[in-house]
Amino acid sequence: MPSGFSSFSLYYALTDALGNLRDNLVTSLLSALTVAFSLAIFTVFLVVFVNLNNIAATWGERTHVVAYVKEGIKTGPSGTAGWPSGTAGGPPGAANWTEALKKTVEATPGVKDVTFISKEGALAALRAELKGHEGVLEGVAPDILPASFEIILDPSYVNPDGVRSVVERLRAIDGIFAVEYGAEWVERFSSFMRFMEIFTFVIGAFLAAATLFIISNTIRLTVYARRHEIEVMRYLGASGAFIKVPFLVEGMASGVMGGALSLGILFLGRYAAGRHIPQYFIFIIENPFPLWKLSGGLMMAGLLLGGAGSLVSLGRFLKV
Amino acid sequence: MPSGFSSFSLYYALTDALGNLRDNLVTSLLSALTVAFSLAIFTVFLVVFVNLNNIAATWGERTHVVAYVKEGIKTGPSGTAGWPSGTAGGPPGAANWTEALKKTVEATPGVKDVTFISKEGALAALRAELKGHEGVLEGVAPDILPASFEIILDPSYVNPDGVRSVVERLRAIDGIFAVEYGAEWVERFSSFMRFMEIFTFVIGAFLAAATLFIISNTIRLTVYARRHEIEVMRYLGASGAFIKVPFLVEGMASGVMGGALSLGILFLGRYAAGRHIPQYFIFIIENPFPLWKLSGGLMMAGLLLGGAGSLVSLGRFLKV
Amino acid sequence: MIQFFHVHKNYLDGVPALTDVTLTIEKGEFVFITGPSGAGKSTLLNIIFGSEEPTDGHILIEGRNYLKIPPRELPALRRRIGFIFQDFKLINTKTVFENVALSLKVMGVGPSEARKRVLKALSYVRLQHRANFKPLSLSGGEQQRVAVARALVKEPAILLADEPTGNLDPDMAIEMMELFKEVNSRGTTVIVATHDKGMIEKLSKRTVTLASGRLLIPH
Amino acid sequence: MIQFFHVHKNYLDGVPALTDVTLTIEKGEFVFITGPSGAGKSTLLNIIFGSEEPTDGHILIEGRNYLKIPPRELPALRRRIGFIFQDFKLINTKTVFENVALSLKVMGVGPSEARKRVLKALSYVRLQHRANFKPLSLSGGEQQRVAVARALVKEPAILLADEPTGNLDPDMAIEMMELFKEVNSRGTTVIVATHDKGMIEKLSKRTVTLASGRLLIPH
Ligand SMILES: Nc1ncnc2c1ncn2[C@@H]1O[C@H](COP(=O)(O)OP(=O)(O)OP(=O)(O)O)[C@@H](O)[C@H]1O
Ligand SMILES: Nc1ncnc2c1ncn2[C@@H]1O[C@H](COP(=O)(O)OP(=O)(O)OP(=O)(O)O)[C@@H](O)[C@H]1O
Ligand SMILES: [Mg+2]
Ligand SMILES: [Mg+2]
Repeated sequence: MPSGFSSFSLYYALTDALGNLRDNLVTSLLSALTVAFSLAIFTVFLVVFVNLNNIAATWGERTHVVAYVKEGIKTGPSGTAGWPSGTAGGPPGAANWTEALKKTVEATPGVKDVTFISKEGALAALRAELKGHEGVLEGVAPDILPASFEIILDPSYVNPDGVRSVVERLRAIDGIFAVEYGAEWVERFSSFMRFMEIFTFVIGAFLAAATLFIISNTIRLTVYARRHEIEVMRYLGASGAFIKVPFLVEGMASGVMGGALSLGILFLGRYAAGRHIPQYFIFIIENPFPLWKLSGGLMMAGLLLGGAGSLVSLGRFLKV
Repeated sequence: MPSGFSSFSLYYALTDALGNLRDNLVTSLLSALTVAFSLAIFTVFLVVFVNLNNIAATWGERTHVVAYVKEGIKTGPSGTAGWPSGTAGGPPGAANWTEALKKTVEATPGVKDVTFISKEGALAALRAELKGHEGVLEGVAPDILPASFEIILDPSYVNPDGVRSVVERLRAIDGIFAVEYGAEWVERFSSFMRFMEIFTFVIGAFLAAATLFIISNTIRLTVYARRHEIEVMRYLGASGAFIKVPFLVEGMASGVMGGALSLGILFLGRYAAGRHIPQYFIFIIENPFPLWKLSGGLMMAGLLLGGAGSLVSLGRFLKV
Repeated sequence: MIQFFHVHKNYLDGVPALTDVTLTIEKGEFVFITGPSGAGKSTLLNIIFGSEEPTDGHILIEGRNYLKIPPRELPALRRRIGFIFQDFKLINTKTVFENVALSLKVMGVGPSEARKRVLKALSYVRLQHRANFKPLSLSGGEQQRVAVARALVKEPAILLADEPTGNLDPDMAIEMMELFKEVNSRGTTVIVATHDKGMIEKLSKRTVTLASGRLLIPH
Repeated sequence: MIQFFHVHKNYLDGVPALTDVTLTIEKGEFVFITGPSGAGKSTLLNIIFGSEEPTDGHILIEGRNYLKIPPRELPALRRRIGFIFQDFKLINTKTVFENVALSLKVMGVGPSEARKRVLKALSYVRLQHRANFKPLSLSGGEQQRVAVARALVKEPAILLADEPTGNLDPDMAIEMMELFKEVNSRGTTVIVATHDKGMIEKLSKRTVTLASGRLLIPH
């Protein structure tokens, strides 16, 4: 018989692992539950942060840039009455010119969406704002406010540099006389996004470290409780692999079990929370991942954590 | 010698506990670290949520209620020029009347702060809003907009019922002709606050359960690893207390140690995060508690968790 | 006085370890219990010690119905019994001194008196020089003698010894038996389970023989 | 052939357990090692087994320098040695059958052959009826016999037995010794550490006596 690891040994190691799992059912279950809770905490964090990141990303769409259209040039006979108020301002020729300008604006890199606000539209908006005191606007010329384009930026441009580059390009367009944007908002938003990234990373790393520590500590204690058994196996001439494999398999099995349990905990928690949290905010605990990815990921994480935890914990018992 | 628990026994139990702590230093340290990480996770959650709750509370101040002052009655000669624009509208008598009205508004339950906006002030605000197109307002009578009170509510009134009650009371005041408020905002804000409360509670309860579980499991494994020792003590005729006290003391000691360590982990984490998170958002991980409360709380939590964990874990080994 | 009336013991697995044992051991007696491996000697001692309950029968110890004693009184009772376990049952994380001292600590004996008594007990079993060793760095016979010291140090009313010389050389075994005789002469009831026929013959004390759980020579 | 040349062993605590031991045990020999408690018998066996290293001296086993064997080859070597430990070293969470089978599993013996051999070994030590018991529900002597079965089942090249009859009645002890003689007659080198003078006399085999770590009657 060679000193290596025969196929029978492997067979034994595997059946042993299952036997151990049965024998140490309580302990295995407890470490599985520890894995489950640790993974569940981690996942809750992940879910909340992914969701916050997602809304944060949609906030980017609020970054309006307003480009004002130059007065009098080719916008048709201004100051003359007769155009039906409420329709886009200007005769067909002017409309075509506006269309062309809109196309140019839309073609600017970083621009995602463009809405044209005519002079009449601008005035109507003001009138709405003065609700109850529309008197102020009596006799005011309908073209006293300029026409404009409201521009929504591509999310990737919602940062100080990106916005500035778009604004520069818009300013260079013939027919645009002024560009306004919320510089402060952009500044804040982009630093918030940076914060979210770092916060997620820091908290995530911290939780991962804590989880790994807790799991490997749990397994270390399990192994410690069975140090006598390990010693006996070594005395019987078992190779390192023969001793390690059952613990490894056991660790991985309770890790996978933990992953599956964490899924259960998460769904129970989601259900319980769903009954109390207003519908309006439920999105924050909504699972943003495909189910197979979530469950697969959790079980794989449990497997790796359990396996790695076993190997690390076994190290010190296998010397000499 | 009585069968009870003599003073010598107690002395022994305590010195034993310290001896055990020394003997099982590695295990004790590992459970202390487990406690530390669990408490640190919990505290990070708590801090972030307390801080979010705090800003959410300040958002409450944005819930403006605007009460418009009745036209023409006792506000002095309106429509006549000559009053210096920019000063609160009306002759001394009118000012006194406004002061009195303001006092009445301020005295309304739920009102925290009141700012008077004169007719001229309202017009100036509109003018500022129309920046670049002030022409619209040319020749407009300075009193075309009504004077008003901008009211900030007491935070405890920032919910649909609270706001409604304040609005009712304001409407009943003689001299107020209309009250406006952001009903939708109030609705959303109060449901957000409710969400925050429940979310904090649910996540907090979950984390507390997970922490308690992990700690009691760690201690259970520690006790399991020493079941032989416990058996021997019972065979020597040790009373339940004699056996329990050392474990209890040991559990509490490593719990307190864990509490202290978690403080270290938190400050290190705070320092590391502080170097990466933009200054603007640092508030979210800023410790909102007095230091003595935080450290005292963590150590007390460690003590209780360690003690409770030991007692629970010992239970099954002390039967018969 | 320890009295067994028709005591039966079947373990959970259905193994009958003791069958219809009726036996009286007087206060201050010295009794050997012998019989082949698996005869029920340890079971008998464990029942006297209260760590096993008989399946059937009655036991009186000093006139009290032993089986009716509430569990909370068991510790106090055990403090009056010294037990030399067949597998020693030493605590491997404590030193020899601490192991022996533990049985006095449990009784609430003060530190300085305990120290004196522990050192004396260790000198009786010739292990003063091993006081600060942990059990796993002792030879088998040394461990067994620590177990002897731990049982004797408390000056028990009853001494139960389960194969106390299995790991000792003949000279040391005789020395231990002399110790037991001395303890017995000071009033302690001594019950020794042993295979050592030479020892039994040498001491010529009353001997109870078990075979497959039955008393062979009842007294 | 096992050869010791001026072997010394001092434990970390400074206790000299073996002093200048020079000794040759031929392949296929049957040797008793005797001496008082703490003389160094177990230490000698542990050194042969490779679980303790000598402080000084040289050891040749089958001509190989034993102390130069790399640690990764130790398991293979141990699979050729059967060791009956003084404290049995059974795994309490496994049944008797599993405990005995483990030493075959480790060698990679197939399940069905292992089963046959385990049952045979258990019948040799008269424990077939305890195959599915866990060690803690066995009597002391029964546990010791499980340890004997576990060492014999692998048909070792070398059998080390440390006080293998300490918990056995004389008849059973003789039966075990007959087993050892039979194993020895099939070529196994047998080294038995024991206090049992009667046994040593009865078997009249070569006897090595240790006293305080020194050889008393060198051969
Ligand atoms: N791990 C150890 N650390 C320190 N000292 C030890 C250790 N193991 C044994 N000893 C000491 O070495 C000496 C020899 O021990 P050993 O176990 O070899 O004796 P032995 O002849 O087997 O005795 P016994 O018949 O009692 O089993 C003893 O004095 C013992 O205290
Ligand atoms: N906990 C237990 N569960 C099941 N059976 C047991 C248990 N303890 C002992 N037995 C069985 O009861 C019988 C008597 O055991 P006991 O330990 O009393 O024997 P003993 O006379 O002390 O033997 P030895 O001389 O070998 O120590 C044995 O057959 C043993 O297998
Ligand atoms: Mg017995
Ligand atoms: Mg020995």
